[in-house]
Amino acid sequence: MTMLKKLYTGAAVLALSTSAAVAQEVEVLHWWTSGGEAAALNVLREDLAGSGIGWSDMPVAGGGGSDAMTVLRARVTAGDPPTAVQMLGFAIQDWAAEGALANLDALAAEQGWNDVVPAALQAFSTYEGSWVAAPVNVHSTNWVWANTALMEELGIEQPGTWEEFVAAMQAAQDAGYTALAHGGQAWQEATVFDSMVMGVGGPEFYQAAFIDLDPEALGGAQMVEAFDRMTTLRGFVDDNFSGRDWNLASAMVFNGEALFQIMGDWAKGEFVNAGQTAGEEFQCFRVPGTEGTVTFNSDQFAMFNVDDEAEQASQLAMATAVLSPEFQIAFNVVKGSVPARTDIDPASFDACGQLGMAQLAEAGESGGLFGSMAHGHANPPSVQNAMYDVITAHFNGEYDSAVAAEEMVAAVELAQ
Amino acid sequence: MAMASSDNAVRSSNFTRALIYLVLILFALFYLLPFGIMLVNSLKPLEEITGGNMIALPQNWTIAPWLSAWSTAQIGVQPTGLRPYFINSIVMAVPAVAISTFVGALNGYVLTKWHFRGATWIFGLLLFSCFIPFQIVLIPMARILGILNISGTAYGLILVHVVYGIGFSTLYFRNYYAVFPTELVRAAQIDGAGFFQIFWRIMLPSSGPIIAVCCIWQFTNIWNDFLFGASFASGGSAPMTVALNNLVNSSTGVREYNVHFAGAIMAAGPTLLVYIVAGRYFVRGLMAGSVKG
Amino acid sequence: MAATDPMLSGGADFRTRLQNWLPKIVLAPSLAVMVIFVYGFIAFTVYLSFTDSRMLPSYGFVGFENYSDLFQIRTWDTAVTNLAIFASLYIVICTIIGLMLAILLDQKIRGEGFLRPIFLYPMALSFIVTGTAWKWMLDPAIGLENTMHLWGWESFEFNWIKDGDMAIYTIVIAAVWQSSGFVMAMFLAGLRGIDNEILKAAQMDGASNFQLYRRIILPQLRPAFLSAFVILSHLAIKSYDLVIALTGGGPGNATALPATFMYSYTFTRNQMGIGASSAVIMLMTIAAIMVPYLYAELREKK
Amino acid sequence: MGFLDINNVTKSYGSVEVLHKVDIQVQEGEFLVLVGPSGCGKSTLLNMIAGLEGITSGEIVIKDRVVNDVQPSKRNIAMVFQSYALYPNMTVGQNITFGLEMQGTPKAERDAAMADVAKLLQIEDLLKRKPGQLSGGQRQRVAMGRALVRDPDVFLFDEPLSNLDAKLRVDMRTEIKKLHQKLGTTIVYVTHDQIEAMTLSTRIAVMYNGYVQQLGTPKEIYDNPANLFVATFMGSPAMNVLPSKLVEMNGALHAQIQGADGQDVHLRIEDAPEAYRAFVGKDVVFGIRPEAITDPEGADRNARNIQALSNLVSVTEPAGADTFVSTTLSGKDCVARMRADADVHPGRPFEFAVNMDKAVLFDPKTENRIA
Repeated sequence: MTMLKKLYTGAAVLALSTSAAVAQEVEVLHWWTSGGEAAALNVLREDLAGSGIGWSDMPVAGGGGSDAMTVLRARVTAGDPPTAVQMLGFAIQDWAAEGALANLDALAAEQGWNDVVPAALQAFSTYEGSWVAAPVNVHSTNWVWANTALMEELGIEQPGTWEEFVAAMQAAQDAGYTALAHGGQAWQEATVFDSMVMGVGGPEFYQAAFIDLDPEALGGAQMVEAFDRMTTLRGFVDDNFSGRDWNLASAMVFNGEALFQIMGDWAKGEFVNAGQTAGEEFQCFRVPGTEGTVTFNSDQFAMFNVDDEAEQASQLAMATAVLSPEFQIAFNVVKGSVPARTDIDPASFDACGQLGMAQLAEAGESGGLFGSMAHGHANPPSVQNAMYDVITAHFNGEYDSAVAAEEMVAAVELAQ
Repeated sequence: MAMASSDNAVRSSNFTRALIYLVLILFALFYLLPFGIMLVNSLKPLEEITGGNMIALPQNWTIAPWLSAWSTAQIGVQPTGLRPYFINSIVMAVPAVAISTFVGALNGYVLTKWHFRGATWIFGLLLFSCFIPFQIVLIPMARILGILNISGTAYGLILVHVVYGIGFSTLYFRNYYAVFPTELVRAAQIDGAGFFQIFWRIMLPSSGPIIAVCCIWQFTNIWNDFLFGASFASGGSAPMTVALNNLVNSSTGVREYNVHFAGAIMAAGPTLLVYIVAGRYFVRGLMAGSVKG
Repeated sequence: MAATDPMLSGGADFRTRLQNWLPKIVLAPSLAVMVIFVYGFIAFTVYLSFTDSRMLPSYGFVGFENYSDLFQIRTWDTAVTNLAIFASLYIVICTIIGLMLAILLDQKIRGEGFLRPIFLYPMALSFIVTGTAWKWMLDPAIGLENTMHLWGWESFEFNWIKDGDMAIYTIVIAAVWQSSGFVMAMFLAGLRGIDNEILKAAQMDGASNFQLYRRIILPQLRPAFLSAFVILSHLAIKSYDLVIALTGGGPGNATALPATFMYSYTFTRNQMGIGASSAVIMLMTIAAIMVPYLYAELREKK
Repeated sequence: MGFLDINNVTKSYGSVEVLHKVDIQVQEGEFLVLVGPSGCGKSTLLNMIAGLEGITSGEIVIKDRVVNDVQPSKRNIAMVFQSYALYPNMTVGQNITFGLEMQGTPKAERDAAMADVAKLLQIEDLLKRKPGQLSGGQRQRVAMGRALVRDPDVFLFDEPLSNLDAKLRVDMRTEIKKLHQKLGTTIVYVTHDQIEAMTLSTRIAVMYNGYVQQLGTPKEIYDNPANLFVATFMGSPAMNVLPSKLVEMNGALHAQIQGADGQDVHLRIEDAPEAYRAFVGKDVVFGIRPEAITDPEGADRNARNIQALSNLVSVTEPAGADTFVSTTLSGKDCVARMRADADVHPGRPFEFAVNMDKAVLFDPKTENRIA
């Protein structure tokens, strides 16, 4: 492995020494190509342009970033990595372990990142104690999005417990609505499952099952119960859910066809785009049972090793810009997520955003902030996808809950 | 070899003929359906799409989605539309098609007209390369492009497409030249023409149909490639398919289906054009060799 | 078939010898490129399949562990079964439709020049282009089912893409849509190449149209059948973007194919060793089909 | 030493030898025809002379120069191919001058040479056309023009007439012969058609199975075939070959054959060569050409030994100038060639006149002529 590392770095030096002759520029690999996201990213681009740094854009959309990661591997193997890459969770750790990422410690110390970024987030931004990535945002995934008008029509209060949640959905179904808008894609099912595991067993169980990968937790009674809850939810989903994109599920909620959607905070953008306002036409609340905890994922810009000094300088400039309050606000307001810094003034955010920020800070302090399994912040991709296989197979009726829990143990073992 | 041989001896009654036309038209509709949906919906405003029937004609015709997809849609951080990527694709596809076709022609010429011991084996080796799944070549290919120092450039992408195009282009030309009269080559040899003179003066001028087939095939494959384009082109030089994917597969935000469809048709434009314009040469070229196996 | 053979050498002058070597020199770069970029890479993949590679290639030897893991993964079973279903249906249906259209088009059809490109054009489009349209058509809520309902056929049901047991057949439909026109072109070319006198002779012999096709014409299309089979089987084994565009492998993993499996394990799941071992199995399958074909084809040519 | 020497040339593909020690010397101005059934090696030999195929062993010498390792274009030869091999993308004029162009002849000279040849072959008005627009005979002329324009030492023809219809073939045959007489060039001509071979050649090499069976003038080949193969291959209708026995009766040798009713028929042989002695009392093959069996009136006046043979006529085939009459001898169909007005009827016995001067005997074991 070290041999390989040297090879790659060697090639990188070679490649970069030829390309650095071009003006100062950052090449950014990302998958934020939708209108809002790209516009937000443009804030970053203009910021850098102000300091004379060019922006070479390299968007690769699709597969929730997996296509971009494939491209990244090709680029690194070619010895020509992009300067900065949008990354999630464990990918940062994996690349840092390969020795491919630059050390940002000096900048972090200068700007006091340690004090403003929550510790649970830092776990992903640092490798062996050194900063290697600049966090952009924190998405929390255990949200329920609800149609206010429908709740009023059905006489539903915000549910506080699992039972109330089920009762509310039952009411909606009885009234002929789709109770739960859901898109049948593996990652969406896993997103829901995150909250079920957290709701059933709380932080300890979540830690044991998803982070420590303890076989007893994975195959235990609580896991079976979490799967049972998935079965329950399956009963509230319409027939046509398979393969549906999440934003179409969101549309079902804001169009008044469906009552709830369990989805990360990026769903908010859809509601806002549809001209709705948080707290008025639609509501957000934590998935019942997971209050006080936040399962999150965080987009970060990892900086790749470069030897050219000018290039390093532009990396540092980019990292600075990413963590600047202006960009954190501009980006996160659009994206629906909350800033990666806890010292940002919430005034520019809407109701759900402010709620999210407060809860994030709270969970950060109480130890209730956990990386989301569904979004690659709890375990490595091999394990994560092995879990996907089981969860989605169970949700599609291939396993009953007990078998699913057993399969979970087997699949995780095979993937490790 | 000419189309005139369609003077088929098979006769049929009027009823059968009506039935034949019916079947053919039904299939034509089946083939046209997906494209029709794309076309119809690319000319509708977004509200009509989200509310209405997918194959209903637009109530308010609009070309705004087309304009947007071409020049203002958000592909990356800047609203450039597909236009710059269109040019990238052409810059990449034209040389790649030309080179792979030319190399295939030379190979086919050598393999059929200058047969030597082991030539059949070499052809077998070349041919098997058509069947390699491209996913497995990504990592080692990236490494080699890095060593050659053309990673992330159009040259790199052209090289990749040429390399994996040679198998098919050689197959086409070999089969075509296999039935090309060897006596012509012999006559030219006696006339004093050398290896390359025979190729330029005798073989190539008679290779029209198969050049058409090979170019159509290569152009379609190279233009439509996504995997290599995404992996081996850096942002600014990304081909059309990568840009289209970025347009269509963006993760959040309102899905502007009409713009997506307009962009998709644009991305498909050149290959469609090639098939429609050169399609008749396709059957002719296939007849002239490649299906004779 | 040899125009010359290389036995002219010995005392020949330099130019003559150069002429004799030229064909080999011309072929050499292609051969070198193939040896590196195809066979070298295949060897590399085979090697990786015996290593503990995860995110990037690594060279710790683990023997057959990846293979034994591979065969324990349920998705791999699904992928292989799916490929068997998909490939056989795809090849058979494409061949039947392609042959039928070719025969029908060969009946001196008015407007052939108009119909032919319509049958052929799907081959020009990638599924990145048509994926969304296909998803729409297959989706019961917006697609065919909904349209039929709007047109008053309330009981019409077409929801295969949502059904784990049926979804693979929707992949077949889309794949057939894309390639059957191409197969048609190959058969059409084959039909046009048949000597008309043979057909006239057969009619003199009193053969009915059906007999004419079954006994006289189809047997002569053997090369076209073979070419179609080879091209279709390689397309089937390489099918990737079609699945990604239509179902993303879902519902669940119901439409996974070996190509999507390999991509997922190699690039998404960071289990490059297992990905490589699945690639090796795929390559072996391809070789099992192709090598006998190539052998037979090339030996005949001598 | 000839003008074109083929000295002990063999050709092998791998371990298979397809030409065995071919040895032919061609004199300047000679018209040599290589004739034989397909697969006999005649085209391979021609290609070796042309330099299109390598020589496994032996030498080919043109004008005292060993050309084994000389490029086809440097051998100063020209070739006319069976399919004419006209370059489809060039006009007739370009086709004719392509060789000169390749040799770097200046344009003016090329045009002059082309004009001469076009005049000679009467194809002046075709020069601007493409080969696809020409008839078979015109293509044939162009192909010859392409060869002529180069003024080569040796012309090679590879079955040049086989793609023409019967009438054209005869016309072109005459034309080739005229050209040869006019220009006096050395020609090696491959054909499977023995009539072409007979009519055109000054010498014929009959080939079979990779061996030259016989090399000689048309008359030698026709009258004194070296073996059964040459005897039956050359001539149309073919020579009658009948199982027979050589017997001595009344102090003279006789060929004993069986008539249609199974009766023995004895045909006396005069001036028998010494070699016949060794075969007395043994089986031989009796060979007689159809034109040597006639009606008595039609028999050759100069013949010294005409034997009468009475036998049943099975079929008569009037062919205009001649009538072919079949009769069964030694259990085989035997064809006689008679005048058109011969009074012969199927199903009736007839008195045949056999010109024994023309009769030849073969050893049934070696199939060689006994001489």
